[in-house]
Order: sequence, then C-alpha cells, then structure tokens
Amino acid sequence: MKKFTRRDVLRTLGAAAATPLSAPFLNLAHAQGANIPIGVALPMTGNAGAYGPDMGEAARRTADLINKAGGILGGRKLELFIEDSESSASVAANLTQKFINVHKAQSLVGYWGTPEGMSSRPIAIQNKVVLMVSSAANAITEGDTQGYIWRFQMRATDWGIVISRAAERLGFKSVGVMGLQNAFVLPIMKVFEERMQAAGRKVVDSLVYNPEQPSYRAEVQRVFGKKPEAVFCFGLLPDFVSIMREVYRGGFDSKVVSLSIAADAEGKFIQGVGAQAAEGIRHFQPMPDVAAPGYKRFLKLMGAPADRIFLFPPNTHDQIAITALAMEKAKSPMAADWSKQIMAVGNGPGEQVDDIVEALKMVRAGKNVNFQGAGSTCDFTASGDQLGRGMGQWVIQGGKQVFVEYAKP
Amino acid sequence: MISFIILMSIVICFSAVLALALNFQWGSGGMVNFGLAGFYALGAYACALLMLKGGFNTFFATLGAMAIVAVACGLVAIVTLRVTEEDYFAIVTLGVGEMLRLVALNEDWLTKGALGLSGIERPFNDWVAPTSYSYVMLGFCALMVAATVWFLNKLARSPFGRVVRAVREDDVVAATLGKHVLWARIRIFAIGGALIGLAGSLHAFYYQYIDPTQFSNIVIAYAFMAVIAGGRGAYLGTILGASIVMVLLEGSRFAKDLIPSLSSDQLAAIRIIIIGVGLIALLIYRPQGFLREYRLQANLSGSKQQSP
Amino acid sequence: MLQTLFNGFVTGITMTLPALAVTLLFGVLKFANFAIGAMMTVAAYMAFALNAQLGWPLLPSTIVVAIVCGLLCIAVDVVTFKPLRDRGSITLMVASLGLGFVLENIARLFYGNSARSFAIEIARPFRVMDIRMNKEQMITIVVSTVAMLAMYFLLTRTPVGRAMRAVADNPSLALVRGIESGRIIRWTWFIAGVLLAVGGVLIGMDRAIEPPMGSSYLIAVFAAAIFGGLGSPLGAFLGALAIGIVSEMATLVIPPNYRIGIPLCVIALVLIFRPQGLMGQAHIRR
Amino acid sequence: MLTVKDVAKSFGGFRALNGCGLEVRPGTITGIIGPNGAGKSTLFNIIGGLFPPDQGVVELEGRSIAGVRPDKLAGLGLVRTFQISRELGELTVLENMLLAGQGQSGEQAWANFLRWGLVREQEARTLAKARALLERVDLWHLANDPARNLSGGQKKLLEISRALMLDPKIILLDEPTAGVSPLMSRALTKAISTLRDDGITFAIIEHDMDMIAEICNPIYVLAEGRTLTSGSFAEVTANEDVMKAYLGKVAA
Repeated sequence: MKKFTRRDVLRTLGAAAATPLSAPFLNLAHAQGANIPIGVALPMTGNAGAYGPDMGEAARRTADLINKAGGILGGRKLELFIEDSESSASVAANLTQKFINVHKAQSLVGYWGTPEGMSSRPIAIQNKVVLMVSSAANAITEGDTQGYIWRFQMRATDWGIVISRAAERLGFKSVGVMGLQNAFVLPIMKVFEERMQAAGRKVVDSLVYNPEQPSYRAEVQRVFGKKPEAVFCFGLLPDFVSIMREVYRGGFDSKVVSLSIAADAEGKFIQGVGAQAAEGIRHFQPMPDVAAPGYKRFLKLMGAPADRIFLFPPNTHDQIAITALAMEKAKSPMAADWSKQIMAVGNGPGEQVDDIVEALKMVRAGKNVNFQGAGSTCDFTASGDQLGRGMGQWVIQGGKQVFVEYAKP
Repeated sequence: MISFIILMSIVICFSAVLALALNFQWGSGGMVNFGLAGFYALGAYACALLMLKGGFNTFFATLGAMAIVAVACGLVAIVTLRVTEEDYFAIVTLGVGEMLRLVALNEDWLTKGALGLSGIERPFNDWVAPTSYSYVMLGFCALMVAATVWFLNKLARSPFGRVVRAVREDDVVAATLGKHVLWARIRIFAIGGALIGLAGSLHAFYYQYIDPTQFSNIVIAYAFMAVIAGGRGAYLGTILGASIVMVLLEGSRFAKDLIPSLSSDQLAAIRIIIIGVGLIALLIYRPQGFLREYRLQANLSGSKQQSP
Repeated sequence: MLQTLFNGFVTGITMTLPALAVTLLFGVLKFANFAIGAMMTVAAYMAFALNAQLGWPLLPSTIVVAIVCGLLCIAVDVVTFKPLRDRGSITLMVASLGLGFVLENIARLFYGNSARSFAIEIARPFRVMDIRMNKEQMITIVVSTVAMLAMYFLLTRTPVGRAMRAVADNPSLALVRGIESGRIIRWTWFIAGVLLAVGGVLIGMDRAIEPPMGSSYLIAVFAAAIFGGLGSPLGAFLGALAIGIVSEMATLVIPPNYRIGIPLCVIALVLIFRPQGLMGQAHIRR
Repeated sequence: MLTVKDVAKSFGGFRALNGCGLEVRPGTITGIIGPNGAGKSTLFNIIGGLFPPDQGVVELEGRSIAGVRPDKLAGLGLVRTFQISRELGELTVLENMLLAGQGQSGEQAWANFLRWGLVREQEARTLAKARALLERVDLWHLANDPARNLSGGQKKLLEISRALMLDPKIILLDEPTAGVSPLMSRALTKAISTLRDDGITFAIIEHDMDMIAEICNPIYVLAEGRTLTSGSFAEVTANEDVMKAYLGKVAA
C-alpha cells in the first residue's frame, strides 16, 4: 500500500479547496457525450426488503432498452447506480449525497419508503436535482418543491378514499381502525375515518400502535373486543402477522381488511400465519392497470408470465422512462431544464404512446407525446403528485390471493 | 468524490461529538449510557423544534437543545443514583432512551410522529452560497469537535476531571476523601448530556430532516465501538475511533460489489455482527484502546515551591 | 375487564422464564445481562429450524434447543464474559450489549427480517367464565409453572442450587474464586440458557418470530426482575406477573403505545421506595 | 473524641454488631483487635458512614455522626483507610494525593474556565503539600506512576499519606500492615507514632500484635459483635475472656 506523504495530503486539500470554483465546469464537462448517471435507491433490507430486487431489475431492463435503441441526447447512454436504502432515512440521505456528489446524477429514482423520500427531499431541492419517489405520504410533495419532487404513487389520502368507498359498498355498519405509527398510514386512517363517518357508519375505535412491540394483545383486545363488523388494520408484515395470530386465537369474528404490503407481502403473510388465520382477509394496494397496454409491454420486458402482478417495479420503469423523455424533450441532462418538461411528456398534449423507444423517437422528431407508463398513465399535478393510478383489491381464500377488483380514486 | 468525502467527514464529525459525550460519561465517569440513541434523538428534536416552533435561530436552538438534554440526563441521574448503583442505572437509561424515542414517534402534535420534521434551518445558510455550503458545514462541525475535545481535555486536567475519574475508579474512596459522589455523577451525566445535545443539533442541521428511524439502537453500538477503539477517557482517540467506525460502515457500501453472493440484507447484518464482535474483542484484548487517558505528569526533579 | 386481567396474566407468565434467567444470572455473576433478549431470539429461530424446516414436533425441538442453548451459553461465557470477569459490572454490561447485537444479527443473517411462525396448528379459543383462552396460553402457563417448580427444587434440594443461592443471597460475599466457583458459574449459565430457550419458544408461540422479538421484552423483563428483587427467583416470578398484569390493565386508561412506560415507572418507583425490590434483601456492594 | 455506644447492625438475618462500644480519646492510638468475624470492619464502615447503624450512638466530638455521609465526615476531620488498599489504580500516585485536597475551586467544572487563575494558584498549593507528604514517605520518585503499579506496602503508605492531605483530626486505619513486608511494617509503625506525636488521633484495626503492643493504648477487644474488654496491652492479654474468644474461634 502506498504511503501518504504530507505533500499528497496537501495536494488533496488543495484540490478540495479548488472544487467549489470548478464545480460548474465539471458539470459542463459531463454534458459532453458522457454517460448519463441515474441514482437508484431501493429497499433491499428492512420491512420493504422484498420489493427492492424486482424494482432494480425493472430499472436495469428499462435502461438497457433505451441504451440499445441508441440512448438519448445524441447517443448518450443511461448509467444506473443501484444502492440499498435499508428502508432508513439517514442511509437514504447519505446515498442521495453520494449519487449527487460522486456520480453527478441529475435524476434520483426508487425511494420506496416515506423516510427515504423525506430525508432526501431537501437535498434534491438544494442541489436542483429531480427526485422521483414511490412513497405515498402526502408530505413528500407538500410545500415548495420547486418542481424537483415527483411522486410515482397514489397519495396516501387517495388510498383512504378508495378503501373507504369499497368499505361502504361492502356494507359494513360498524368498523374499528388500527394503524401502525407510520407516516403513510396515518393520512390513510384519517381520510378513511372521516369518510366512514360521513357515510353514517360507526367507527367504534381507532388506535395507533408502535412497531416492534412485545405483543399486540392489548390492542387487539381493545379494538376487536368492541365487536365491530370489520376491522381495518393498516400496518406492515411483522406487526400484522402477530396481530392476526392474536385475532384468530382470540376467537374474534370481525372481518379484517388490510394493505397488501402486510397481508400479502409476496406470499410471506400466509406463510407466516397459516391459511386458516388468513382466510377472508381483504387487502388493498395501489397497482398498475393490468389491462393497460403499457403494463402488458412491461411484462414482456421483464419476461414475466401474463398473469403476474408487479406492484412497484412498473413505477421504477416509468421513472426512468420519464427521465429519458424529459431530458430528450429539454435537450439537456440538467434537472433544472428537464424537470420543467416532465408534465409535458407525461400529461400531453400529444399522441398517447406506451413504448418508451417509440416515444423517444417521436420526441426527437419534435412531436408532442403523452407517455402512458407501465404503472400508471403518468399524468401529474403541478405539485408533483401522480394521477391515474388505481388500487387493487384482493381477498384471501383457501390460502390463495383472489383478485377482486381494480378501482381509481 | 471529493464532495462526498467532505460530506462523510461531516457525518464523522457529529458522530465524533456523540462518541465524545459517551466517552466523558462512560469512559471518564464510569456512567454507562444505554439510552444514548434516545438522548441523541431528544437533542435533535429539541434543536429542530426550538427553531420550527419556538422561532429561535440556529445558535440559540443549539444551546437550548444542549440545556434540555443536560437537564434530562441530570434528572435521570438524580432519580436513579440517589439510592442505588450502576446496574440499575444502565437499565433505567435504556428504558428512558426507549421512552424518548416513543414520544418522538407518537406525539404527532409536537414531533409529527413517524413523518418526521423537515425544513430544519442550518447555521450560516444565508451567508454562504449553496454550492460551497458543505465546506462551511464541515468547518463548523470540525470546529465543534475541536471545541469539544478542548473543553473535555481542559476538564480532564482540572481538579474536576480528577474527581470524575476517582468516582469511576472507586466511589467509596472518593466519598471518603470528601467528594460528594452523587453530585459529581449528576454533573458528569449532565455535561455529557449537553454534548449529546450538541451532537443531535449537528445531526439535525446536516440532514435537515429528522425522523424516529434515524435514532435506532445501532447508534449505541457505533458510539461504544468508537469509544472503546479510541480509548476510554482518551478524547483524541475517540475522534480516531469514530472515523474508523464510520469509514468501515460507509466503506462497506462501496465494497459491496466484492461479495456479490450476499444480499444487502445479510451484508447489513454482517456489518453489525462485525461491530459487535469488534466491541467484545477490543474489551478483552485491548481495553485501553489506541490512545491512553490523560494522566498528570509532574516535573519530579523541580524544586519545592512552597512548604505546606 | 376480566379478559384484560387474564391477558395480563398471560403476558406476565410469558415473561417469568426470562425474568428468572435474569435474576439468576445477576445473582451469581453480579451484572445485568443485556444479551438475554437476543439469546431468546436465537433460541426461537433454532426451534423454528427444527420444527418448521426439519419437520420435528415442537416439544422435542424445544428440548433439544434448550440443551443446546444451555451449552451455548456456557461457551459464550467462556469466550466473552470469562476474560472480563475481573473488570467490573459495567464492562460486562457493555460486552453483553455487543453480544446482543451479534446474536440478533446472526438470526437476521440466516432468516432475514420477515415474520415467521412455528409449524403448529393455531386454534380458535375456548371459553371459561366468558374469558377467552387458547391452547398456547395453557401450554405457556403449565410450562412456566413447571419450570418455576423445577427451579425451586433445584435451588433448595441440590448442592449446586444451594451453592448458587448462597452466592446470590450474600452479595457482600464476593464470588469465591477457584474450581467451585467455575462449576457454579457453568451451571448458572446452563440453567439460564435452558430458561431463555424455553422462554424464547413460548414467546415465539405467542407472536410472530422475527429478529427483534426477544429484545422487545428486555425492559419489561428487567423491570420484572428488579421489582421482584434482583437475585430472588420467587421475586422474579411474582414480578413478571405483576408487570404483565399492570401493563395490560394500564391500557384501559393510557394509550396502549406507551405500555413500555409502565415497566419503566415500576423501576423508578422501586428505586425510590424499595431499592431491594419486593422479595430481595437490602444489600451493600463491596 | 470519638464515642461509640451500643451499636448494633444486622445484614439479613446475620447480626454483625450487637452492643459494641468504644471511646477514642484525643492524641491516642486506639487499637481494635478481635478474631475474624468479630465485626471490626463493620464497625469502621458504620463510623465511616458507609451505612447507618440499626441502633446505638456514634459521636464525633460530641456530635452525632450516625448515618452521616462519608464526604461530610471528611469535612469534619475523620478519614479512614481500607483493609484491602483502595488506591485509585488508573490515577497516578500524585493524582491520588491531589484528589484528597480539600476546598478546591477547580472541582466546580465551570471554575476551570471562569476562574482559572484561582484554580491554578490552589493547584500549586495542593501540589506542594502533596509533594511534601510524598517525599516524607519516599514515594515522590513514583509520583507519575499509576497507583496500581505500587507494591502492597507502598499502597498502604499512599493511603495514609492521602488521608493526611485532608488535615484530619482522626484517622481510622483498617489493618495497615496486612500484606506488608516486615521491614515496611516497621516503617509504618514508626510513621504512625510520629504522626500521633504531631497531634493526629488514630483508631487502628490490626492483627499484628507487635505493632499493637508497641504503639496502641488503649486496646479494645471485639468478639461476636460486641466489645469484650478494653485496656492496655498487658491488661487485655491478661484477660481470660480474650484468650477464650481467640481460642474458641479456633476450636469451633
């Protein structure tokens, strides 16, 4: 190993001191023909660890597709930097710094959880870099985002709207609500309760519980003990498994409604509690419109069977596609320029296209496009929220997930 | 790359302040603090809330956070130590730390719960161009580390520092020699608390966003590792220890590609296992750490100055 | 109301075995072992491996795991705590904290973060006087009671037990060094390992098996042992029941997510009013 | 000067002291002897304020000190040493000495920053005093060594010197010659009698009968938690009960 001399150290320090001055020039240098870096922060660890790998695969295949078709901005290739966010706010913030400062990324995609999105948000805005999140909490796009923050997911309050509408149709007269203390669960609970009360249904009890509790006996006893017709339990996998064991062995008969990240979790839930205890649980999750041509195209890209339902990977695909389109449209890899074109390529006006390669060609030819993504129609509000994504509803029957319906807010 | 190293250095700096606080409480004073993560969270939240809700500027918010954590630590010491000894103290700190994190998680009206607090102002933000802010932040954090080390070293060399170490070595003897042990311990824990408050404030300034997940118990393992590696009671060593721990942690992120067969899940587990094993191994094989605690060295040959 | 009382009783009795282990370890070795939570987690995963993965019934799995855990604890002591024995309780506590991190993450390394359950049929409850009870709860009550009686027999009727009690009862008497003390320490670890393993399996039956399952009980278990008087087995038993019942009953008046505050308050009250705990004796160190 | 009357103390079911009493007059070296388990160290622990007696009177210069904290006692002029030397091993010999200095402003954390001139001046004075005491027992050349490196006898010397830093009126010595070489033991005996001549009062627990005989008067004999008898060395050794207490212990 090379020994560091004092001169080396001094030289490094000198370089460090010179960097702020040269930083703009470095970025300019980047603008000339080099690869276009994109930072991808995905949950490989922690409570969302199940989703990261597929999202990463979707990102890779989408980038390859674009690169094989000649890249963007006159032949420049997309280069992905995929990292594990560990479902943690501080790790994600450090990653974001690394993407921006080490890899000079102007587009940050992935960011599944709310903590990741929230902690990276100020960094992205400060550095004028686009951050595309997959998280639901309303707060992500609230306030002044200067057009740098874009959500590829339904807003949490919209989840509440869809779920409460379904609950009304299912005819529950009285409901209990329990939710994990979590940034995206609380707005869902709030909207859900308001809507249920407005519809004249009785909310017998509502409580928030902590993650990693020794047991959930007291919570289950309090809510289910009041014998509501149905209990809506918004949580994540580990707590929901403990809760359902308690419910089943406690002999409670209220119907249970939950979210798919808890009650499905790629099959881990039924594995965890067994088929009898899981029987009859309904669960909801924002999902792509599986009938849409964009989603079918995505399945082919992933090489997956036609009935496979990907929840989050289509969003990652769309994030990369929109990045590419907006850059091409703005003729610039700098986020300050292309962030202004996101709505133009996503919402239209223009011809509806669901093939990213085709769409890029059209943009290059100077035509307007209205990109239709795999996860949604990729329409946005000016504040950065996504429209046109719906929610799926499933029910567990005989140890199998049975799809019920797809609904938009 | 340079900018990233700068940013990592900032992280090292505020981790070092936290480790220094622990080194004062535990290394010098012998008061183990298993609630470190909770007190750290208290510092960060206090600083953020004083600014967001109290309208304080960054300077007074930091001072406020230091005072609040100092008082909290002092209270824990008073209630616990009035009657009993270190084993109970460790358990109580663990519980109080847990409780503080629960409050941060559950009191939505104050802390916005799991959503966390965002929009935290930073010191000197108005005077510095955003592109060069990280240098100013590093300078500021490094200054805080230097000030902390200077302060602690000055204390360690003072008669108070002697009492601190005496209380750690043998509280009964210290009492026999006329030292008020309980009062000394309260002060040790409170001064450490003030430094934890400082570390928490720097954390809040750096991330500009805080939420309860940032203050998990792993923080405790890292801080203990930094203190043990650096040397108990050796404050300069703590900076070295904190650097080693953070470089290992962040470096493993870069080195991930070397072992592709491991999932990130497993890698994260292995990292903590390494920290834990390292902690025990250092305790057994090198309890004195890399650097040694300050010891008074008098000039033995010099002439007598005054007769007693 | 009655149901909550019963729930509290079950919660309490689930904690008796770890509380016994804590009090026993503290009594003989004179330090608070923060690794017990992770030790239970590891035991639960070991039982899971035998039961769910190799298809053994749960009872033999538990017996095997209990013995293995007992031996493992002895090994852990030799590697970790023995070299530090002379360094005072704080060093030992810090080492146990590190050990806890290591053990919990070994479980995570092999099984990841997702929640798992033993391969046992979970059944609907039966009713006694309108209180819902279920089979696992009955098993927990029986096993814990049997373990308590076995402990009582062990501590009063066997030479090793009497020696352990002598050391635990007389804190001013520093642990006698020599062969005898080595044997007592090994037995203590073995018994604590068995208790923790069985406790871990019982907790795993009660809730989902996941890496933080054991550590989430840490504060409550310590509160139970302190409330009962550290070093007193009967105290640990009663303390666990009391903490369980009080924290479940408290959810009737306080928000359930602050339940963890109850054991903490109990510790604070004990420290202020009766530092030696319910059944403990006043003791003076050194 | 120091009066102990009818003191009793139990631990659990065990009665360590039961009706124990003694009187230490100013300027004496009062010896306390008795078989192992007689309660001698417990008595010192009670006088030294480690724990309060269950009942009985402990007075220093006519003022009750039962249950008074050790640090307060130090202020009243009472210091003790321990049977097994309790030097502060990680501190240097000199630091051990400086620690015992009284009324140091520098023990307030803030004073070191706000009144550093005063602190430095006091520190110099404390240092000079410590140096004088260490030179007297020939430990000055070891002043910078960690105290744990000292030999058994040197540790005892350090403990006594450290006690002297407090300018005490009375020092309780718990087996000062235990584990000390005969040569050092002689030196200790001499040092203690010199100090007595300087006006310091001593109470000594000791097994070394030569030392007791040489410097202690009066001598109290404790057995099974109570005071058996007291008097000069000759009186005490002539007492049959004393012989029985010692021999009885051996026989049992």
